[in-house]
Amino acid sequence: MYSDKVMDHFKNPRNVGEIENPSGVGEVGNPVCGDIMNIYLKIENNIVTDAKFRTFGCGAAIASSSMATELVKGKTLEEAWDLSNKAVAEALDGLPPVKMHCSVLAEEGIHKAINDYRKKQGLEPWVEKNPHAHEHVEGTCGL
Amino acid sequence: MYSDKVMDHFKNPRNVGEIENPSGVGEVGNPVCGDIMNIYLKIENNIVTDAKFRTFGCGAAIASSSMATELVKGKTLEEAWDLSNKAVAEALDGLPPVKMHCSVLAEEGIHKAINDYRKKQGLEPWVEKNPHAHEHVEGTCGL
Amino acid sequence: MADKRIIYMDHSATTCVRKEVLEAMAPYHAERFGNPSSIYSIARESKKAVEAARGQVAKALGADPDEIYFTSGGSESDNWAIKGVALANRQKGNHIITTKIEHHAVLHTCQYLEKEGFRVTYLPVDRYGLVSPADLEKAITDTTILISVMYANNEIGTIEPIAELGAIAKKHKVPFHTDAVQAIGNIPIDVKAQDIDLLSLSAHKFYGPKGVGALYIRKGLKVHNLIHGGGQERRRRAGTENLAGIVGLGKAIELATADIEGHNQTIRALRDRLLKGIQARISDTHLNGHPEKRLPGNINISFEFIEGESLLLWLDDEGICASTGSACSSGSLEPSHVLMATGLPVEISHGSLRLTLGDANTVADVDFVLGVLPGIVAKLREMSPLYKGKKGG
Amino acid sequence: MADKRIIYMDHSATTCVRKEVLEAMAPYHAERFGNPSSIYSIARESKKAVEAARGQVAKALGADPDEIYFTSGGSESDNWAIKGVALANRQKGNHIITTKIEHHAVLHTCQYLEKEGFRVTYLPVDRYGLVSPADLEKAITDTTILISVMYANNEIGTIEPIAELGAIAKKHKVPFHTDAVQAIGNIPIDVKAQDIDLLSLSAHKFYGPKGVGALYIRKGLKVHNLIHGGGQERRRRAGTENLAGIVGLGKAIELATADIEGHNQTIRALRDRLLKGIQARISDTHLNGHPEKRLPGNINISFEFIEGESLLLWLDDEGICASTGSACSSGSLEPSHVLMATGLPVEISHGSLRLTLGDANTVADVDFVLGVLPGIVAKLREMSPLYKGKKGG
Ligand SMILES: Cc1ncc(COP(=O)(O)O)c(C=O)c1O
Ligand SMILES: Cc1ncc(COP(=O)(O)O)c(C=O)c1O
Repeated sequence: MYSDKVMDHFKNPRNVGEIENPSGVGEVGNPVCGDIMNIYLKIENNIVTDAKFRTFGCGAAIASSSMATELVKGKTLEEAWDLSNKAVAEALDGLPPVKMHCSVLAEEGIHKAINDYRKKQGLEPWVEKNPHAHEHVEGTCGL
Repeated sequence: MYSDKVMDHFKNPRNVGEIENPSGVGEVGNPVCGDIMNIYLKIENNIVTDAKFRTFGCGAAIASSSMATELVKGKTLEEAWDLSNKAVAEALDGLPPVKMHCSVLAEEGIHKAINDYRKKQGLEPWVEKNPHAHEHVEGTCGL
Repeated sequence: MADKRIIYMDHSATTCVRKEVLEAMAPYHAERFGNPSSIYSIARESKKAVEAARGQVAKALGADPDEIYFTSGGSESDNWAIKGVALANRQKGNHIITTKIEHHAVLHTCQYLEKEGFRVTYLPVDRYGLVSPADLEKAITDTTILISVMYANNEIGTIEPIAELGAIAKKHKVPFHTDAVQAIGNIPIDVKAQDIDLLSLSAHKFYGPKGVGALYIRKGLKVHNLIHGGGQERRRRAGTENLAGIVGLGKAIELATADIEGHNQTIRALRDRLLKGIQARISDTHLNGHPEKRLPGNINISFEFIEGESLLLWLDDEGICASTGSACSSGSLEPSHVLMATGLPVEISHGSLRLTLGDANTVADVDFVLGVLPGIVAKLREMSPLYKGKKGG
Repeated sequence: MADKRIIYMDHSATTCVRKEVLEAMAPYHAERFGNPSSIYSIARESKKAVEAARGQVAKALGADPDEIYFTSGGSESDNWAIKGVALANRQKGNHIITTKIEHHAVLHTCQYLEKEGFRVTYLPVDRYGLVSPADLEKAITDTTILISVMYANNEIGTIEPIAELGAIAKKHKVPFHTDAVQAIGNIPIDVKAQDIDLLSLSAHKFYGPKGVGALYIRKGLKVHNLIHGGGQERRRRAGTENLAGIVGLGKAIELATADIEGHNQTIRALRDRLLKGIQARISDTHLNGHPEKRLPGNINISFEFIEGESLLLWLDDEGICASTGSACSSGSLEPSHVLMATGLPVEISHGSLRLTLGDANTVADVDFVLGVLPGIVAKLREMSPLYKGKKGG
């Protein structure tokens, strides 16, 4: 069902935990849907210097959190913002169609964390380019 | 499907053939139904002294003809008339429900042969006691 | 009796499971038995095995794997195809076209739908059992929602002009189903080239296990489910998969379609030897079905003046397994509707014998049958008042 | 990985085929393969084998053999029972009563019938999953034509008061169907004493093969056919019989019902050891289902703050096969409708784990699971923002 990459990130999730005094936090998902992700970012000089997560969810949710936090580390904020759910899924060698919403959740978590940081900085939050994309993803809970 | 007795009478049918100058002949059945029986009786002093048959039909039809002709031999005409299809079937250790009509055909063949004889003798034909009994037998062709 | 040689010539009724097929199935009973819907590793192996079999079936038909749905056999496939399309298209119309010579799985399903308010046209066939494409085209109306014509007939072996019929159905945009239960392994099938929208098959007709079959449904076709429930078969056919059976079906269809032409040449040669031998040795016979357009292993021949069941019983006594279109054999009241549709007189239809040859039959089998059959026919004719009548009159 | 020990605790999903069953089936693939409808000797042996299996099933249920019809499994049996009774009784009424916790084979069939103009009442259950006989009686109206309540639930193991429900159905002269797929071998069944009119079962839940089941239909009951066609199963279920499968079903049910009490004691002891062990070692759990009225091998327990699929993946990594009521595992969008019906909060239902023990499980298996499960739960909780929240808050 899952690729080896997904299983690796599920079984050995990178970046589990919290960052003390994070620059930005993104909380997404809903326990009713069976998925919650909390993404913590440390941002220094417009660079994501650290990223951590806590996730309640299935194998794909955990692997997506792990991969997404890996991918944003070392990136500029703009690059991190542009990380799409597809890029997360591809980095995991694909996700089953019904699990694509997990990668969407990871994208949203990163976005929320970035905008949380921007707000704290007194900056305008960035606007989702494609805010409804995930509504069309098969397997979304709908809540 | 068939009892050993049926198979024995099917494979080694008794009394196949015709009687020269028979006392009575009974022709029953219909090729469209897949069953025709011709029963030939020799009757002397009110006793069935010989009985033969020719049959076009299934295993049960052939076995019923064989058994019925066996059973009437040596009987008085009254006894022969009283031979029921059930008696034929029982003597064969039973017939499958859908094949009971074959034993009915044998009973009818004997009856027709007896009445053929009685008519030739200028006697009133006997009346079937239960002429419609076989209509209720499962598997009757209906023609 | 126990060590008596059995000569099996009833391959259209069912076949034995071929050794390679049994071997393929073996691990899926007690070892790799996981439910394909579960997520742990042994279950994922089950899922893979089901998908591999789906690929094998798809390849044999020229279909995509996701157009193949596993069922419990030919009858379920036929019921699903016909009721499924009919019920899903009620708002478009209520007219179904099929033929007089379909298997009961199609005919009785259509008769059931007639009681439910559908109108069914049963196309006639010619004396050889062929459906006429012109008749089909004439029968199509604005309310026609389904056409179902079998690929090859199970009794008389006649092969229908499916590609032609399919093209007509396509032209009129009516979904086209074919019951290909007897065709698999005997006729090369390409559902796309032949414009087939739904196709039924059953594993036990080509050396696979009994109780498993498949329905091909062209992508995008609207079909109601027949068996509702769990999400198996992409939510179109519920029920825990018959895992070993499906694996067996996959292997069997792969083997059956690997060299259809080679298989046919061998079987046809045997069949022709048997048929010519019978015709040379026995008088007053009628070959039923088409002289050329017929399944390679099929002989259906009527012997006048005798009845089929008693013929079968004698053949059985010799170890020969065969079948008949006589009503008497089945406990049904009417002789074969297929023979009737070809115009064969009823009384002659009672004397029909079907011998269907398969991969294990040999020249020795054929010659054995040729050795005993004439004597049996003669014996029964001797006993028959009809024969007597003819010879006498 | 290849030689890793597998601990199978998903017996409610499916079981392996027991050795004696496989042995019973073996001759019917390639040797005694005759079509039971044919008349020659090898086919008559097939027919006998089918009838022997019918007798075995009948005996296990307290039914007459001619009240047993073989099908392709539990889903087909459920579909047949429900659609068959509903469609045969349309002139009497259009109301069906079932429950909220039925298997999808019942629920989705009922939902389909709703689209076809039937009205369905879905009875609620209490927090343990029990249906109330009083609720049933209240729901019955003049137009009620069918009641269908499962014997034992496949997820939470709750055993329903079938005899009581059956008596109410009988009093109101409404046909009573029960899906006994999970009950066979775990609960003594007597269809006459329990006033059951139709009963579904499936061989692969009691160490028989997948893809074969049966429907008991009380004599005289009006039921439309689901699969029309040939005259098999006394003209009520068409299709060449799944010969080997039916033989396997017969053997399996005979073995499964030979000593139900003994079987239950063994399984229950193992189950209770596992359940108590889990409850002693892991905090914040909820046992789903009834504390006593439950299947002997069933544990369904929710672990707060974690999600079931990731739990299963970790268990699989340890060779443990289990299942969950979390939506995430199945690709469906909603968590178990059964857990929902018992009133369990959605977020907790996501953390449910079903372990269903079977005849091959041992104390060592139980202790192995007890050894690894707490660590897995702890690891997932550590990662969970919900757990963090709770501990923090
Ligand atoms: C209670 C219940 N009913 C019906 C079914 C369906 O049976 P099958 O999968 O054999 O069709 C199952 C199992 O899948 C079940 O547990
Ligand atoms: C042409 C045809 N269609 C359908 C069927 C039904 O297949 P099954 O018996 O596998 O249900 C058969 C054989 O029995 C057949 O020959």
